[in-house]
Amino acid sequence: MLTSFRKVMVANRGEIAVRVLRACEELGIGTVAVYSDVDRNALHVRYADEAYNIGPASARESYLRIDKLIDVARRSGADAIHPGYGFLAENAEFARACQEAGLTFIGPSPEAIHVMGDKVMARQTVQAAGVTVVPGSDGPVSGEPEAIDIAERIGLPVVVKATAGGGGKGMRVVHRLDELPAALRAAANEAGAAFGDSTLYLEKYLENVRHVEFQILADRHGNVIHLGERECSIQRRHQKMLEESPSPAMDPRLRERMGEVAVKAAKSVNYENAGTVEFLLDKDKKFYFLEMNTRLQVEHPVTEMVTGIDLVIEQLRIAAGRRLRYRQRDIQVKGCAIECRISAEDPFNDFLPSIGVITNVYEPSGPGVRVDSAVFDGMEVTIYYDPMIAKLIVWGETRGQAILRMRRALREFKLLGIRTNLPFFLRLMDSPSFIAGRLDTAFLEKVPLLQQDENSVLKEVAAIATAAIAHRSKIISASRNQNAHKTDHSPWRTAGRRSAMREG
Amino acid sequence: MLTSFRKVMVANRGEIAVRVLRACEELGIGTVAVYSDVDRNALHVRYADEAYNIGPASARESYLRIDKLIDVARRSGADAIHPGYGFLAENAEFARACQEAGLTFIGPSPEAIHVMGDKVMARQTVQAAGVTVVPGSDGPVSGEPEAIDIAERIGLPVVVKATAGGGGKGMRVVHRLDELPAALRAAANEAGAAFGDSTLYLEKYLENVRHVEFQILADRHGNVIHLGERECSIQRRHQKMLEESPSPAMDPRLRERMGEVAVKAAKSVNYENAGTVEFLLDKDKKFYFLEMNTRLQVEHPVTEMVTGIDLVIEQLRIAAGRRLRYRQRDIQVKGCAIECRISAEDPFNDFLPSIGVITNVYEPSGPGVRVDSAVFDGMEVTIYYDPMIAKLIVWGETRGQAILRMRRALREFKLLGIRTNLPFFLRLMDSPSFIAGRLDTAFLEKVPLLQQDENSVLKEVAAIATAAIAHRSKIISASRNQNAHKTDHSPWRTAGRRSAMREG
Amino acid sequence: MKYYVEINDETIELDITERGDKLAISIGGRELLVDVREINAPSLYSMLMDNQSYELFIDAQGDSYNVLVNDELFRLKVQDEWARRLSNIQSRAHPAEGELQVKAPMPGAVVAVEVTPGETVKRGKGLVILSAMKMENAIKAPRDGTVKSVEVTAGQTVQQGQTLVVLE
Amino acid sequence: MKYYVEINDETIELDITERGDKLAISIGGRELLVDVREINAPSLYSMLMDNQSYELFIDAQGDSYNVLVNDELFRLKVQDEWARRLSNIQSRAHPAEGELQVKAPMPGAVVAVEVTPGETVKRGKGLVILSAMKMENAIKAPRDGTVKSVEVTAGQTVQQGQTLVVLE
Repeated sequence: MLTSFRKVMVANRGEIAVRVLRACEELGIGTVAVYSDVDRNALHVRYADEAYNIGPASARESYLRIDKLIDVARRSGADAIHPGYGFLAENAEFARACQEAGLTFIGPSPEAIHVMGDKVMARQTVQAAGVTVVPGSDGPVSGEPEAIDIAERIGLPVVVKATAGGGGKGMRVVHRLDELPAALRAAANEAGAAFGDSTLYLEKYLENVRHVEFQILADRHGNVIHLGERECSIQRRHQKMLEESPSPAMDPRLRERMGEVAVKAAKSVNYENAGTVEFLLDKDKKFYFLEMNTRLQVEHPVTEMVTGIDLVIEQLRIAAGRRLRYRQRDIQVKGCAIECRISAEDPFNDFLPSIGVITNVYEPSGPGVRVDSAVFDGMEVTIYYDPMIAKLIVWGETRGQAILRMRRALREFKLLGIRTNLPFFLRLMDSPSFIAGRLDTAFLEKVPLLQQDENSVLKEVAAIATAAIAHRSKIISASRNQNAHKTDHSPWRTAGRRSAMREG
Repeated sequence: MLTSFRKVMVANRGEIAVRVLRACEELGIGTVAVYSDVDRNALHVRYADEAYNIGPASARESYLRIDKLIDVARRSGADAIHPGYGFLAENAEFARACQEAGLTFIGPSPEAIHVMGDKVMARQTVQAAGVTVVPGSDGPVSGEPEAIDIAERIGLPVVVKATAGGGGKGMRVVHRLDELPAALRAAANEAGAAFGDSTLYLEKYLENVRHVEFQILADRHGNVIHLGERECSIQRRHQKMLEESPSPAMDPRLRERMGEVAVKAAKSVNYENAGTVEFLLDKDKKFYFLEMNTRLQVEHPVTEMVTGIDLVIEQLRIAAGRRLRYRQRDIQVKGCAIECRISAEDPFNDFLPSIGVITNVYEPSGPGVRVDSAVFDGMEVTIYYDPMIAKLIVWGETRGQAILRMRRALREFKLLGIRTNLPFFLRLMDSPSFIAGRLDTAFLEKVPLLQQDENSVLKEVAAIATAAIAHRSKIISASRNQNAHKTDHSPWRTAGRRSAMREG
Repeated sequence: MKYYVEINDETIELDITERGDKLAISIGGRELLVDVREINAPSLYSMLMDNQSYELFIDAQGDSYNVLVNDELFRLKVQDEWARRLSNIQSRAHPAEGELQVKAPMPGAVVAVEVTPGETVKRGKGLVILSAMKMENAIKAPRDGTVKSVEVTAGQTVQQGQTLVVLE
Repeated sequence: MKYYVEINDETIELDITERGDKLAISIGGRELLVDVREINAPSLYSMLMDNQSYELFIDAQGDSYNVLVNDELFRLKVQDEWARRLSNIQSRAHPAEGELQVKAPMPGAVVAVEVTPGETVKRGKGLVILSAMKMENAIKAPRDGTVKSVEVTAGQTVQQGQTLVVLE
């Protein structure tokens, strides 16, 4: 049995590729990156020991090409593949292809991925193991009449979901029965286009609930533990935007109960490696299994910050066949961690993606701050991949300190050249409901963060600064026309330097 | 009694000014920065709520001008001043001037600063309290004959030190008696020039010892605790370069004994606020008081990383009159933290300072990494201030993990435009003696890190890359001459983009 | 020199005088000493205004500016006295109405067209769904109007700035 | 095209051919496929050499380069065939010996002068102590020689590049 890998290939890009490469580097494991044509200069390419081109920008022709990935792994002599999240991370076929090529897939078995990836099969499997799921259809719904029957049985509102689903795609909330037929058609179309599978099922749409998920670690020797929970109720269009650990709604007894159920769900598919069991938690502390993600989550750092455990290092150890280093009683949650997903999206323009070159990056740091990012000066944000470009994570002794720290870190974070959702998070940190921890999955629909009154002091500051700049550039362009040959420096800097020299 | 400040002025610059501003920001305290003419664009100026010019670049005319600082504090309505480290941080006169102006000095009383600042008086005071000091003269040495007597009594080698000393200035190691007169003259001259006080004393020069210091927190109500130790044996010319916590030489019993003595030393001057008691520790676990630093240390972050306690926040609470939140038994050291002091110095050229504009900065981040820095793209490193521009701190579950993590963080850290000591630290992380924790204060004299054999693979890589670049720039300049009007972009980038487009 | 800043529906009048390497700015009867520096191109500025320190991101497009300070974005227009007089004359000559081309804010693929020519639309009505970066985004009507023409069809890829729909 | 890289006392011969947007480089009988990109001016480069990934800092001064890769610094010189032939001719005409001006590597204040004219010095002997950035730094003899003249005195401030001592 292996105790460690010699060389790991990372079948991903962006911050998660860098995150995995960092862990390998810290373990002294050799690294292989893959890149599409537009990613030649990307951080993960420069970070790895080796890097291989796998084709055009479009993910379908590069990062999703199982054949090319297996080929690179073979040519480079890698003995394992880490899939990151997204792309092929929850693709059972990819896990099986690795197995067949004699490569270790750093994740669970193809069977576990397959069962948990089919949301209906997952519900049936964990139910059989005694786990309570969100009320809904027992299996796929065959057509309109059956869907109407089920909706009447479980009660409105309901949510139509794709069995192959994920990321909010192929999902429709239905509040009135007469909306159901249209919702079924729309969801089926979307699911077909996104997953090549338009099978649907129904769940009761629970309101005033929190999204609370448990981090699982499981080794090959039957040891399964959980590392506490993450609260992920801050979502926009069913996409998580902010996560924290612990959940403000948690108490030790509830954590123990939910953790036990999460472990049970993982064991029902003989789970191995890191995984996440998602629940909806209502006000009465009743909780319902939603789904299991059979991979590293985007939001894994908040768990790392409160437990001190490096999840990627544990993934690598587990995949190499080693036993878990921790027992359940070793896991202690200390303080509070929060993560914001920083995206190239304009919060003042309906969160439209913002593309372009990031000319300068200033990442926050200092006590209790971590940034997982693949951004660098001169990086181009293209239309080809996910707009999330960095994750900002903070730790504080208390949730209050963590919020204040996040606020100061958000203020420090500067990305020049594109629009980002940083101002959105700044406002969220000032929201009394958020500060009080009164969260549910509809939080962002109910709390109008971006429509608050404008600050008259800042308005005046903006007016004064802009007038000053307009004035300066007029003066400068006038003097430039007179002295065009004298300098090719920015007159701004020259002005600053000159005055420093004079006064000094 | 106050429970918090309304507005704090930071009488400093660089990374420590930013560090203190961050803590104030996290407590919701208003902030005032001061800046010399060359620091107008500095990070601390932009970070604070308010910023005031205090004169020319030379510290004597700006950051050391007590009158100007008190004046800014009054004009801005600040109610407290944080001195950082260096500049006026251990100046009793400044602490007294604050008091007289009705401002809280965030640090100990002028009396404690005065006693601990006079190294002879400090030795006498802690000795009276039962603390063992490094063997040496009882008081200042009056002249050559007395010095020779003392050197013969305590035995060679000895070290001549300035009573007003600090930072390795006015310090000479003497191995033979006939070197003593010249050493006395040189040390007196240096001390006179540096501190305006040429009084000297003698200490035995202990060899094969570690520099181990204890972090103290003391409130106004008589509570004094320690937060464990830091090992600072990696020094060059008596300047610390790397610090870690815990010390590889420490065990719980020794920590308890040394901690108790450190608390005793602090109590001997009714110490209040954060301070550090420095010891020399020999191979037989005997330890000797060296001096007490009555301020925040450069290396305070390693203590923060292993205890989870934010020392600057505690300083602010203590100065506002609040009781310590922690008792000695609450303090737990978890894992291991290491700090490297990143300086604008060329390790391949005898650590000569390197000045110039830092065009691009890439600071490392990710799990367990913290950077305390005031560096930004476009920052100019001048001759006026300390060459230390950033501190890189990592945390690991074990010392081994921390070293591996430091190695990967050092590799990630890029500062374009100047030379830095980053390559020195990379080699240190590969040193078997360092990895084994076999440290003493002469480590860097004994381990020749920069004279190792060159790596023939890297040599070939350097040759190939440079030839390729020379080739490309020749091709480019040729085509530029032909097409001068067609583009003003960097042909490098254009080449990259073009090929991406073509292949994409 | 006098400047007029249009911000939302308000016009702020300022008077700027050079004062050494700083600027003295009169606004609403007060005088402020302002020290503005460009920290990094293209858009990061530091301003000390009577010693109050602000960082701002400012993007200019002609005399229009997007200004981000803390978590607030302002869209504003700066004109000096001369430019203002000129534009007052022009705006009387060319009243601001008529055709409006709604353009793609980024490159992407058209997922769906949600209006037809002749349809009257309210401000905020979705016109076209564009897909880019894994996300679908509704391109909305910036004002009330009638759809004069639809310039794209579902499935088509479009460049940034390409006209999608013309309103009138 | 042939290139000669002088690195320490060795000369490495390379042959470079354009291969699409990459370079085929022959060295010591092997051929490597090299893809070099400038990541950020002035000095950060990424090189993929037969898929091995390296980051390098490269500063050029004429045909001399300082190259930092990982923790190793190399000082090297690159010449193409033509430049090499030219410099071989020149170096035969002007043998490399004689006077050497030792210059200040940075601005600072002269704390002490440690040699006098006529004194013979070994390589590494401290000539002048310069103070800058709170630190004192010994400026050392870069080779054996005799002090011809001392151009500065203690207490004086000097500019970067100013001659401190002349050796012969």
